[in-house]
Parts: sequence; structure tokens; C-alpha cells
Amino acid sequence: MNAIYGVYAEPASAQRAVEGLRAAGLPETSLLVLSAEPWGEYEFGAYRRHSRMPWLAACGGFLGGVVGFALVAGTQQSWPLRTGGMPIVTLWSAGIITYEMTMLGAILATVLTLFVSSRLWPARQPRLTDPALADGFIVVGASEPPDHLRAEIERRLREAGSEGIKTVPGSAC
Amino acid sequence: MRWRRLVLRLFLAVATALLTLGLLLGWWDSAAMDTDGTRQASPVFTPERPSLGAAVRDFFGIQPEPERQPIAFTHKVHAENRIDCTSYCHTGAAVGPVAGIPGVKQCLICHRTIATDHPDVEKIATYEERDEDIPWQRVYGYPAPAHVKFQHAPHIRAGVNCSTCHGEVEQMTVAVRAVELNMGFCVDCHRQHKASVECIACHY
Amino acid sequence: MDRRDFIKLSALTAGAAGLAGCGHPDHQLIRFLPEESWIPGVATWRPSLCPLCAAGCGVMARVMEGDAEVVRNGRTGLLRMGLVKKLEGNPAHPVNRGKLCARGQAAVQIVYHPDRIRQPLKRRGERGTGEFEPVDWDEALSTLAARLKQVLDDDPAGLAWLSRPLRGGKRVLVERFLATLAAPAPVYFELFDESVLRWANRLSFGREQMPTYTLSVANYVLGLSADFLGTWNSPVAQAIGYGEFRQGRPGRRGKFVQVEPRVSQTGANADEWIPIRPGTEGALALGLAHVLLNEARRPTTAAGTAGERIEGWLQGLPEWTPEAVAEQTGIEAERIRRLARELIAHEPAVVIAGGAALAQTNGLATALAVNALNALLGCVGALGPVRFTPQPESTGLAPPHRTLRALVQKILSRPESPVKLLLLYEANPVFATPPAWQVAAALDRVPFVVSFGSFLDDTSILADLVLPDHVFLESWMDDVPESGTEPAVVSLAAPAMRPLHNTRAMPDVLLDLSRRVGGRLNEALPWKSYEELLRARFDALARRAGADADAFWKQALERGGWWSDNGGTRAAAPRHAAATTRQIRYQPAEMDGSVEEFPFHFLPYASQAFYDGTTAHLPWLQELPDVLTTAMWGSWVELNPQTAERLGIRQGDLVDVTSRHGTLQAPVILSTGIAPDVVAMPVGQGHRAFTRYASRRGANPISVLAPLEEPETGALAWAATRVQIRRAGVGRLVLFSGGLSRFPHPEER
Amino acid sequence: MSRRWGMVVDLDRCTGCEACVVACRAENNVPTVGETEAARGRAIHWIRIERYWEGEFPNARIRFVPVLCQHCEAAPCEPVCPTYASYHTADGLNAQVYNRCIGTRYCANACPYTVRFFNFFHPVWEKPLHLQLNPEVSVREVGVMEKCTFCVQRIKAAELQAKAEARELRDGDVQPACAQACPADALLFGDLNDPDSRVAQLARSPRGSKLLEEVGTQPKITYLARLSWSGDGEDR
Amino acid sequence: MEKTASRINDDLLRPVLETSPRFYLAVVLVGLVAALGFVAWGYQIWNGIGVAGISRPVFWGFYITNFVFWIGISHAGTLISAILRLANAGWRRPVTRCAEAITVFALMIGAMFPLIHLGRPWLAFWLFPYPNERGLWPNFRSPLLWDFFAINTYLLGSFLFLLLPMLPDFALVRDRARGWRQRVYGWLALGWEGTPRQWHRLETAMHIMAVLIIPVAVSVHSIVSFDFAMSPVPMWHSTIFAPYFVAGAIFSGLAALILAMALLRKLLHLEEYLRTEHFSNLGKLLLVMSLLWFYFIFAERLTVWYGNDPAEMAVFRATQSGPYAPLFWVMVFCNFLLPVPLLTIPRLRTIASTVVAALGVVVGMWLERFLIIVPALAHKFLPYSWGTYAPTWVEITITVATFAGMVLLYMLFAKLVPVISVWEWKVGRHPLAEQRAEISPAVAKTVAPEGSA
Repeated sequence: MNAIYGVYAEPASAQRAVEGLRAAGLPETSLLVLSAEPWGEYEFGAYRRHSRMPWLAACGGFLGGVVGFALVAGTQQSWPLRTGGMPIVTLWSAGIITYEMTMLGAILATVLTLFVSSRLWPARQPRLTDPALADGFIVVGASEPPDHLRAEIERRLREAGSEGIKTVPGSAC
Repeated sequence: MRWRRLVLRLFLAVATALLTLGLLLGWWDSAAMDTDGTRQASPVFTPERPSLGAAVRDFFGIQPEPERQPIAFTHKVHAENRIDCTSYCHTGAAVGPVAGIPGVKQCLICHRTIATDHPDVEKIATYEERDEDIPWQRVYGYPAPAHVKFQHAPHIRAGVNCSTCHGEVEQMTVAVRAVELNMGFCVDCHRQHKASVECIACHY
Repeated sequence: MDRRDFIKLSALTAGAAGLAGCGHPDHQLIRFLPEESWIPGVATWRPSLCPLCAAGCGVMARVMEGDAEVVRNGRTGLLRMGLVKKLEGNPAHPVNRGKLCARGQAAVQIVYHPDRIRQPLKRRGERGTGEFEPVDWDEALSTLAARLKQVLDDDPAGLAWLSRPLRGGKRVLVERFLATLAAPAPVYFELFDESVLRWANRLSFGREQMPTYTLSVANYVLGLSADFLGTWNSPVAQAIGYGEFRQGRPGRRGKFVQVEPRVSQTGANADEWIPIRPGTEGALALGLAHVLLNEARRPTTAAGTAGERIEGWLQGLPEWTPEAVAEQTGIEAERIRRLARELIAHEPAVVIAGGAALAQTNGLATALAVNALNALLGCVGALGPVRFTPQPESTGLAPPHRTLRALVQKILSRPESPVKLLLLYEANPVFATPPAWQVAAALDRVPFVVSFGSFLDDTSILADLVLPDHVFLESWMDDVPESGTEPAVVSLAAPAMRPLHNTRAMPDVLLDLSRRVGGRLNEALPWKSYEELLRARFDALARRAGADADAFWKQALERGGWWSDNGGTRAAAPRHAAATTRQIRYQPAEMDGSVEEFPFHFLPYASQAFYDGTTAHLPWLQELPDVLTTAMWGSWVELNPQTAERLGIRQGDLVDVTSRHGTLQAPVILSTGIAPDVVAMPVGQGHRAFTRYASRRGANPISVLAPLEEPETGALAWAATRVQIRRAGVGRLVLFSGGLSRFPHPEER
Repeated sequence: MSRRWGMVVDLDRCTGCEACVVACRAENNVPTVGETEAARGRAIHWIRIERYWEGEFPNARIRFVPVLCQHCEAAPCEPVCPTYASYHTADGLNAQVYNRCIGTRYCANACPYTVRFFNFFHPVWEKPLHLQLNPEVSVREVGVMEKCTFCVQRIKAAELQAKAEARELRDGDVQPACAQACPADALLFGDLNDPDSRVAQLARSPRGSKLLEEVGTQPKITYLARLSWSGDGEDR
Repeated sequence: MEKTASRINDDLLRPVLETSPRFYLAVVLVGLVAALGFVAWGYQIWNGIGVAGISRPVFWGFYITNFVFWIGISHAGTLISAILRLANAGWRRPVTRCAEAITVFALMIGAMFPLIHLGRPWLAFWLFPYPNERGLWPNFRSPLLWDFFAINTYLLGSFLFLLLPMLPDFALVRDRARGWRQRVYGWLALGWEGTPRQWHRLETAMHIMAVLIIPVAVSVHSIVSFDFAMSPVPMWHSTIFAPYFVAGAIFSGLAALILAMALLRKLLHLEEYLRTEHFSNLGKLLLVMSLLWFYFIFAERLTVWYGNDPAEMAVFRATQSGPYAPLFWVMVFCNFLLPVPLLTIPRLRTIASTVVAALGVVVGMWLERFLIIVPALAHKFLPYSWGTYAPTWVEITITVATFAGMVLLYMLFAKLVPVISVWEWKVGRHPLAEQRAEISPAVAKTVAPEGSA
């Protein structure tokens, strides 16, 4: 992936850089912002779109609950052995395992959605990284910038006070 | 750096010690066979098969080689002479829990006079002279810790014929385990015939 | 797709296949040709007899097929044979009617005991060190025959036989064997052999045998220190009767009062338990008789000869007023009167005296007093609770304890023992006699001792030659129970299984000896085997009963013996003894040791697990929790909690029990059911050598007993010793229960 | 009508002779654990005679209570077993399936009667004592819980026998080892669902009560109380 | 004092990047003790569980005490960090990861005991509901099966709850480190870049996980208490057991957390990050839990004493005045009499005193589990079968080995991962951080700004 980006020490300068890029007509999708910590209180760091994670968690939980109850009731019915004068399938003792499986389902759904939505899986290399990130700098830039805007972007970035403009060679990503 | 080498050496020493211990155990595990072939090595660790090798062989269904039987008894020939299972040989089946394997006495009922020149029949005679019985090797059997109490008589009274569980023995020469008598097999059959599937029907 | 397929798919690695090779070829012992054909897994029942006590219960042995590791001419191999798996009472046998006691159930362990002697042994090391070397039967028998011939040539009096009291065929064989050799009569010895009660019954009722207590017809039982539901006389028959006595008869529940110094297992079942000073049970009996004769106007002649035996009986026992008796026994006079009234109110009542009551110097007087009391109550006779089993043969025995002491005196009297050859059979006098009798010393002096025991116990370890006997399930058995049934009984049993080891039955060895010795012995003992002897006895019985011999024998073998089928009517009525006018005067019991120096009465008792120590080698009985103390695997001393507090002794402390004749150490168990001045201890432990389960375990109370005896019968007064208790540290108790005294849930109605 | 095996213990007949205790070990291959293990409280007795003292000398009263597994209808030991090693059969038995037992010992804790015993070590029968082992009863290994099974092997044998003779089981066909051995006939065994069996009749006796009834386990053994005589000689 | 981002990185990443020889020595020593535990367990498997001190009627002893103790310790971690995250307490930032780490490791150790105490551990796989040709399934009515499910859910939940915030830190190390560390942490960072979308997704996920983990944690220790409450044993069969155990769990977990933080503060020189107000806040929480614990134990014993049921009174007396009385009073001292004064008087509430109180509570709570299990089993309904219990060297070795195991795991964790979450610490230092809380924007507006971190 080829990208051009600037490194900013202050969140305010990073905000300016982003507004500059937007002003330069950079499409939102190719705007690139990276930071070593969440800057939610600034517009550039905030991410407005609501995530469907809570609903997915709820569905995962429900599914887990159903699987749990099916497992308990199904296995007890498959070979009904009476114990302690209790009925074969009761909500009292099946309820606990259903509850546990519900929570397990919810947890797994949450983590799964996180991994899928953030495209995180083992051994995946980040598309772009820079040692400066570790020292608290914020990276702002454009990924796959349209060629005609490349010079404009570089100017805007430097104007916003970047410590240095770096480009990533045009490897197809 | 000195520390790292020390830790490495320590690790190697522990690893070799564990390895030798494992080998020692492995040897001891198979060497400590008891008289009747079941492993009494560990009084505590009571897995279902006598040794790891036996377990693996059993798992993959590898049959113990037939020639381990002292006499290559041919069921086929006897079946052709219309000797059914429980009349002379496995007399216990119709009466009690254990079918029983015939010894020298039962064989000699007929072979005192019939086919006395056959090498296998001569083997029987030598056993008789040495006042020994034929050391048959079991083909079917349940592992001890499974505590299975299989009763032949009720099954025969219920009309289950021998081939259901033992396969077509009358076609076989030396009996070979044809049917995998695991619990699933028994339980399914019991379910089909509305027989009891209580645990204590077989385990008590 | 189940687990198996799943693992198959993923586990088809070379490693697993490689491991397949290192299985182990099955190597097995050779398998001998079986003698009998057995249906595998199907049990057969064969009658037998329980050898463990004088009751002589009939047993049914459950025999199933199994593989035993045996030695056959030098080779060890597996033999498919019938093995006895369990013993149950013989339902047809009149003594125990299908039931057995705890020891009877455990008797099956004798057959398979790991320390059983497997072939004849010859002593190698010093006598008593227990070093023996195996030797085969021919050599053993030839050495014994040579010894026997040598003794017969010098002086037949040099031969001695010592065993427990024998009955039936064995007694006939042994007595005829010794008689033909002109050797002295056999010496019988058993610790609890109740010869006092037999002698008293002979004097009172002309029947020298133990009485049969049929509790099912009784309405009131007064027990005087008799453990008749535990180990005394015929416990199983009496327990069956007790069951009916309590709940067997709708609307009629008998009352049971027990009077004893310590709550025994029997006493625990009493409706009313009354403590009494040890040795004074006879006084209580006379007190009760006094009340019956005077206040209840019962004629003195009602007791017949039993009454005449008591001095002062005809005059109405003037000096035995309840007040006098109360002072002697410690029981209030009013209570004695009430007991007497109850004896009359609950006809038929029976008074049972036994155990420690008769093991005093005044034991005979006590027994006669009780017999007279029973006769006065009219409960002795064919229909009453006290009956006498008709005996086909005379049961008279020379008093065992006296004859054993005579034998010992004879051996020790001269520096060089006159007894040259001693034959020992099922008796352990070294363990079961007081030290003062010096039985061990005497045995040491005998040049050649032969033991027929199956185990090396305290006595047979001193033997020079051990000829191991078959165990009861492997041999021909017969018995004539002395008590416990109404009809006459001659039990018979064929071997229930083949011998497990290279052993031979004692009677067969004697018969073999008589052939080797030859001469008049051969003619006197014509039988080739013990089976033949029994067959001859049963043919005689068949002739007397007018039945065909073969059918009679076959039926006896099937049923487990012969008993007259016409049930209870045949119980023998008491014959009137010769009218000798000898009267016995009741004397207070004499105790060994002064009260100051030895303040406690010492009461050894026969425990349910060990009786007199003969079954201490069975692991089931060692681990059987004693019902009152729940103790296992050891011995203990029972002490009253208040006394213990006074002496600063806590539960589990080790105490020294010292008498004038010895001392022993044992842990203490506090028991609220024992008098403050009495110390009790179970007999049976403390063997110097008795297989791995009983050797050097616990302490032997008999080793501190004084050699006092009942003058007329010479029986050992084993309850007449006084001891001193002193704390000696902390002992170790193995208790099955962490229990407390109170039962939290009142079940009492 | 399915069977419901039960028992009646007549405390008025029981003399404390412990013949039942030894008979049970002989029948069911109960192992002997030896002195050291017995001292640590690991002796195994499927039936025991509990002895309780009351009062001080000289009016000490003793009570014998034979206690064995009560095969409760609502057995607390059954639902707690994770591998169904303990469950309730259709015949009303509390079954102990030895091969399924993995040794959590939860059932023994849940049992209010403490009648469950655990094999802490591998049981040993010094040769040739092992020849006495009853082939009809499983020999348990280390790590397995065991308890009174109402002699299930005898019930099974009687059922097979009755089926072979094509007849119904009669009262008295099945006699567990303890009931068979008891001289005083204090232990009676039978089918509680069969109204005219001795057990069912006696279970309705006014003297009858259940052990630890208040725990709610609905035990199947009825204890007939021991009557007592008051001091003045009258039958109470 | 102003801390530049790189100084923070250096401070927090130093333990990860450099390892002093003392670390290796410590690992070997503690590892040895932990290995002893496994040796003892192997000895027990080989010779039979009889080598342990348990017998009839006390069938559960040290092993189940350890099981309940370690599952209890694990509760404070996730519970506290989850509650603090939801409450958005600023001072939670250095505490959360230490706490979550305790949870995961304590759970791992605790979850081993259901295997260690088995009579036949090689058949433990029957607890797992796998399809098999026998058609047999585990008995889902058994509290042990509930344990199996609850502990596995909780272990997985708290492991993920620990893992998610570590991703950015792994990325941080990946960007700074060289050589094998760069490859390893690169693998561990799952390709974390740090785009606002990822940050938002991560924070939402942490928020949902925090909401989910609390009821799971509460249910786990309720189920552990159901192991006892479900059986009719005197003083076990009572409804108070679930809340009582959960309170006890949080109580002992807090104490463990305080101990761990004190150790980290000392050994890794994190004085600036783990400051006194962290200890005082946790000390206050510990005080609250001590009072709550005492309330529960008082309520339970009063009900038993007043009810006067003979069987229950036997157990009551056994602990109050009987053979277990000394242990009982030591427990009350360690759990109540020691922590309450130490933590109420502000002057006394220093770091050292909080640690002493925490130590007392850890010991007290181990004893409390012991005194719940053993006396009740020793004095059940029929006095004839009362018994005693004495542990053997096998049980003691395994118990000691569990503590060594915990320390070992914690040391390795502190080596692998920065113990204080670097990015959370940095977020905490943003001046405007508090206006926009991590909670979803809708909530942010309602939250009044707090004092700065």
C-alpha cells in the first residue's frame, strides 16, 4: 500500500492536518490516522458510526443460551436416568448451564465482532507502522492518494506542522 | 550472559532426566506383566487395556495374530460335522453366564477315536500326557475396570443367536474377533429389542 | 461421527503405529487338567459343618468354579477347581436353622489364609524359634511311626494326646487309638469349656451336658453374666429363639433382665440391666429361691433332686434372706423381691447362668443354685425353656482343665519327662492357660511334639513335626451337637472342595499311622479312611433307626446329617440322678490378690470376633468393629469413666494391668456400662505367633490370670483375679466410630 | 407394577451380633484395609451396627442400630454425581456404577447417613485369599466409591431365574446376605410395592419410623422401634 | 511531574525489555517449588489418593479448600477492574491489568483442583460432554458440572478481558523492540494499527465485556458455593451460602490484589504509578468487604445458633468451642479484628498497613474455606460416624506449590507484558480526557468532568 503521512506531536496539529487534507478533497476512505492511544475527545480521533457489537453480543448470548439448554435437555432425554427423585429435565438445574452458555455466547460474540471488524487475527502485519507512534506521536496521512493530489497533500501536511513527511513505496496492498 | 548458559544447561539436565524416567516407566510398564497376562504393574493406574501397545492395537482393530492360539482349532470343520456351539464345547452358554471354552476332556470325547492322526489332535494327546489343559487365548472379553457382567443364558433364552455377537464363526478357522463388542453395540441392540438399558443391567 | 472416528482421522501418525509393536507377548502359567467338570459361573451348594465352637452349626458352602494356583508334583500351575465362596447356615440343620454367627461367616477365610501350612514341616532351628523346613509326607510319617514304635516299646504311658474336646467319629477314633496302645486317655483342653455347668447338670438332672435354652417358649429370661446371644453355649440357636421371644409371637413379648458386673453384648439387649458384684450370682439365685420358697409358698420338693443338692434348701434357705443377699451382691433387697415376683408372674421364666458367673471358685455352687431355681420354676423339661438334647452316645468328659494340669504335673514332676511323644490337635494351651500352669515349660521338656495344626500358633510353634490337617471345608466332618436342638442330631458333611495344598486329614493320618505301626492297632482301627469310619457309624445309626443303610447315608450327606424328624417331642426329660445325698454348701467366691493391693476385679470376656482367640488370625474378624467399643485390630481395657477420672486416665491412654501373676499393657476405652471396681478386657489378642494378622498384636488377658480353680471340677476360675491399674503413657486405639454417647433422635416409643 | 425394593429392621430383635456385617463382606468382596488404614478411618463396612450409650452407670442403656444404605427415593447422593455413577434404578435401588465413578466423593459428602465408603488405596487380597472373591460381584479398584447395593447380584440372579421359569418374583425369592445371616430375623427385605409381602406389612407397623426422616431423603428402610419395659414389670 | 510519553514507555516497558539475572534465579527457585507440587500430585496418582489425609467422613480437605480459595482470589480481579471501568474511576488505570492478571492465573490454579482431588483423574474427561459411541453424557444436574461450565466460561471471559487491552501494548512493543521480540510481539499484536475505528471498537468491546464479566464472576462463586449448599450437610445446606461466598471471594481477591500491587511496586519500582491513593482506595474497599464478610458470618451463625437444630449445633460447637475453635478465632481475627482498625483510622492506613491487612485477609479467608468444609463433614447427622481430618505432606506440598505457582505465573506475566497498561495510563493523562469518557458518546454528555487522573 502506498501512503504519504506526517507525524504530529500535538493532537491539535494532527486535527489541523486532518482538516487540511479534507479541505484538499481527500476522500474520507483514504484518510489515514494512527495513534498509540485513543484521542476520542478530538474530532480526528472520534469514530461516530454506531457499532452493531452490542446487538451481535446479544444474539451470540441468545444463541449460546439455546445451545446450552439444548445440550442439557437433549442429553438428559437421550438416556433418561432418574436421580434424587428429580424430574429428568428441570429448569432449576438446566437453568444454570443455560445461563453460563448464554454469557459464554455473548463474550465470544463480542470478541469475534471486535476481531472481525478490526481485522485482527494472529500474525497479521499492520498495513503501516512507524517507530514514532511508540513515542506518542500521531500519524496523519493519506493511503492510496490520487496522484493529482499527492503534492497538495504533502503541502497540507507540512503546513500543519509535521515533524517529517514520509512516504511508503507504492507496494500494491 | 553467564546466567543464560546456566539456565540452558539446567533445562537440558531436567529434560534428559524426564526422558530417562519416561523410558524407564515404559520398560517397567510392559515388563511387569502378571501371570494371567493382565498388567499388575501399577496398583493404582488401572486403564482398561493391559499396556499401551495393547490399547493402540485394540484401538486400530489390529487383531492379535491367530497363531498365538496353542492349537489352530478350525470351527469350520466342526460346524460342518453339525456340532453346534453349546452341545459339546461351549456348554456353559445355555445354562450360565459364561460360555466356557472346552478343554482336553471335552475334545477327547470325540477325538479319543476320531482323526487321532491329525497333528493338532496329537497336540491334545500330548497335553493330556503332560496333565495340562489347553492354554486357549481369549478372543472376546471385557476390560476388567469396565465391570461388565454379561450373561449368556438369558440372551440365548431370548433367541439371540451366536453369530450376532461373534460373527460367522462357523465359517472361520481360528476364531477371530469379528464384531466390535463395545457398549454402543450392546445398547443399540437392547434399545431395538426393548430390553433394559439400566446401567445395572450389565454393570454391578 | 463419534469420538472413535474423530480420533482415528487425526491420530493415524507413524508414532502410534510404531508403539503397536511394543505390546508384551502373553506369558501365562501352565494350566492343569481339571479333575471335576464345572459349569462356569453357576454356583452349587454343599453341606459342611462350622468347626469354630462347640455349638456345631450346620453350614451350606457355596462352591463355584475358579482357577487356583496349585503345586502338582513340583510344577506350579493353574487348576480349575471348585472353590468355596461363602458359608451360609444350613436351613435344614436343627441347631442353627439356616443362620450363622459372625465367626461362622468368617470361617471361609481359614481355607484361603495366606499363612496356612502347605506341606509337612520339620523343626530346624531351636524349639520355639519357628524355623521349619518343608518335608514330604512319607518322610514325616515314617519318622513319626518310628517315634511311636519306640515309645510303645519303652512304655506306652509316654504317649500323650492333647486336643480340644472331640465329639463324634474323631473322639471314637482317638480314644480307640490310644486305648489299643494302652496309652493314657486323651487330654482335652478348651478355655471356655463350661465343665462346671456340665457337672452341675449331672448332679441336678443326671445329664452331664450343656442345656438347650429354647427361648421361643420362654416368657421371662433372667440372665446371670451369661453372654448367650454372643458366644456362650449355642449362640445362634439362642439368638433365633431370642428373635421369637421378642417379636415372634404376636401379642406376647418376653421380658429379659440381665444381671452382670459389665454390660455385655447380650446385656445390652436387656429391658433391665442390673449390676452385681462379680462372683455373687449364686447368692442372688439363692435369694430368689428363698423368696419363692418362703413368701410365694412354693414347696421345697418342687425342685426335686436339684434342690436337694443345695445345703439348707429343704429348710427353705433360712439364711438367704433378700437383705443378706443384698449385702453380698449389692442389689437392693426390694429389687430382689420384685425379680422373684416377676419370675412367677411371667410363667414360664428361665434363669441362665454362665460365663463369668461359673468361672469362680464357687462356680459349681452357683450353677447348682440356678439349676435348683429353674427346677423350682418348673421350666426344666421336654416342654419348658430348659431342655436337654438327647445324646446318642455318652457325653461324659474327664474335666479338661484338671486333666491338662495333671499332664503338665506329670511332665514336670521328674527331671526327664515321662511323656516322650505328644500329639497336638486344634488346641492352643500355651496361649489360653494362666502362666502358673507352666504349659510352655512342660511342652519344652517333651522330647518329641507333633502338631496337626493348619497354622503356626503359640503352641504348634513349639512342635518338632507339623503334619498340616485339611481345613474343615476340605475334610470329612461329623459332630454330635450337645445343645441347641430338641431332636437328637448327628451332623455329617463330605468335603465341600478338594484340598488346596499338600495337606492330609488328621484322622486319615492316624489311620495311616496305625497301618505303619501294625499289630493290634491295625485290627482295632480297621477303616482305611475316615469316610469309612463315618460310614460305619451311620450304618449303625441306620440299623438303630431301622432304615436302609445306603439311602440313610445318602440322605444324611445331602441334608448335612441325621436328626430325628419328630421334632420337639423327643427332647429328653431330666433323669433323676442316683440319690446320693451329697450336698454342696454355697461359699462366697474367693478372689486372688488383696483388695488393697489389687482393688479391681479383672473380667476377661469372650468377644464376638475372637471368642477364645482361635479365630484371631482371620482379617475379617480383626477388622470387625467390636459392637460395644467399635475397636478393631487390637485389644483394649474397659474402665468406668468415673474411676478413670479418679486415676487421671483418659480414653486411649496406655495402662499397666498388673495382677499377682503378671502384667500387660493395653489402651483404655471408657465405657459407661462397667462397674467402677471392675476392669474388663476381651480374650483373643496378644498371640506371640499366629499368622501375619494376629502375631504380636494387642495383649493376652489370660497371661495375668491367677491359677484359681473350682475345687470339684478343677475348672479354671478365669474371672477370679484382682488387678491394679496404672497409667503408662499414651496408647493407640483403632476405633471405627468417632461416636458420642447420645443418639440425637429419640426413637424410643 | 414396577418393584420398589425396601427393608425393615426390627430393632427389638437385633442383638448386635454383627453376623450381618461379616456376611456382607463375604458376599460383596468388601476389602479389608489393614490396621494403619483402619486407624485413619478408612475401614469399609457396608452395614454397621451403630452403638449409642444413654445414661450413666448403673442405669446405662445401649441401643444397637444397624445402618446401611437406605436406597432413598430422593437420594441426595444421586443428582450430585457428575458421571451418573450413582442413580436411581426403575426398581427403586440406588445403583452405584463402579466403572463410571471417577472418585469426586461428592456423593459420600451428600449422604446424611455416611454409608458410602471409598477405596483410598488399591484393595489387596493376599494370595490365596483372592480365591474367596465372589465372581458375581465386581471387585472395585482404587478411587471408586462403594456402598450397600441390597445385594443387586442376588436380585439380578432371582430375576433371571424367575424369567427362565416364566413366573413372577415371589416375596422371599431375594434374600440379601445380611438378612439371610441374621439369626434373630431382624433384617427383612422385599418389594414395598407388593402389599402382601412381609416387608410391606411391617413397614406399616405403628412401631415403624425412618432414620433421619427430617432430612427429606425418603429412605426405604423402616426401623421398628425397640419396645421397653418400665421398671414395674408391666409391658409398655 | 510531567512525564513525556517516551519516559512513560521506558518506565513501563523496562521490565519487558531487559531481564536482570535475579529474575532468572527467582524463576528457577519458585519454579522448583511449583514443580514439587506436580511431583506430589504424580506421587498421589501413582500410589492412590490414600496418600492424602482425607478419609471417612471428611472426604474433602485441603484440595477443595484450595479450589474454593483460588477461585475466590480470582474474583476480585475482573470484578473490580470491570466495576472501576464502568464507573470510569480515574485511579483504576494502573490497577486494572494487575487485577485481571490475578484473575486469570488464580483461575488456572483453582481449576486444576477438581482434577487433583479426583480418585481417578485419568477419567476426568468424562466431565466433558463429548459425543461417544456409548451414548453417555455427564449429569448436568450435578453442581460439579455447573462448576466445569462456570469456571471455563469465566476463565475464557477473563482471559479475553485481559487480552483485549493488551493488544495496543503488544503493538507498542512491536514497534519499539528489535529482533526476536519484534517478531513475537508482532505475532501477538494481531496486526493492531491504532486507527480510530479500532480504538472505538476496542473500547466498545471492553465496555460490553465489563458488563458481561460481572454477572459471570458472581455466578461462578455462587456455583462454587452450590457445591456445598446443594447437599444436606449440617451448616452447608443454607441459602446464605451463595452471597456469602461471593462476598468472601471479592474480599480475598481484593487482598490478593493489594499484595500483588505492593510487590510490583517494590520490585518493578513503579512508585510513581502505583501511588498511595490507589492503596488507600483499595484499602477502603477492603474495609467495606471486611464488614460485609463479618455481617454474613454473623447472620449465618446466629441463624444456626438460634435455630438450635442438634445436627447443626454439633458443627457449630465444633467450630465455636470444639477442636476447630482456635482456627475459627484466628480466622475472625485475621478477617475482621486486624483489617478494620488498620483501615478505618486514616493515620494508620499506609501502604504497609494495607498490605498487612491484606495478608491477614488472605490467610483468614483460606482458613474460612477450611472451616466451612471440614468441620461440617466431620460432624454429620449420625454421631457414630463423626471423624477428624489431618492433612499429609502431599496436601501441604501441593498447597504451598499453588502459591509458588501463582508467583511464578505472575512473574512470567510481568516479563511478557507491561504490568500497567501503557495506553490507558497515557489516556489518563490527556487534559481533556475526562470530557469524553470511554463510554459511548450518548453517555459522555451526562457525565460530569472529574478531577484529572
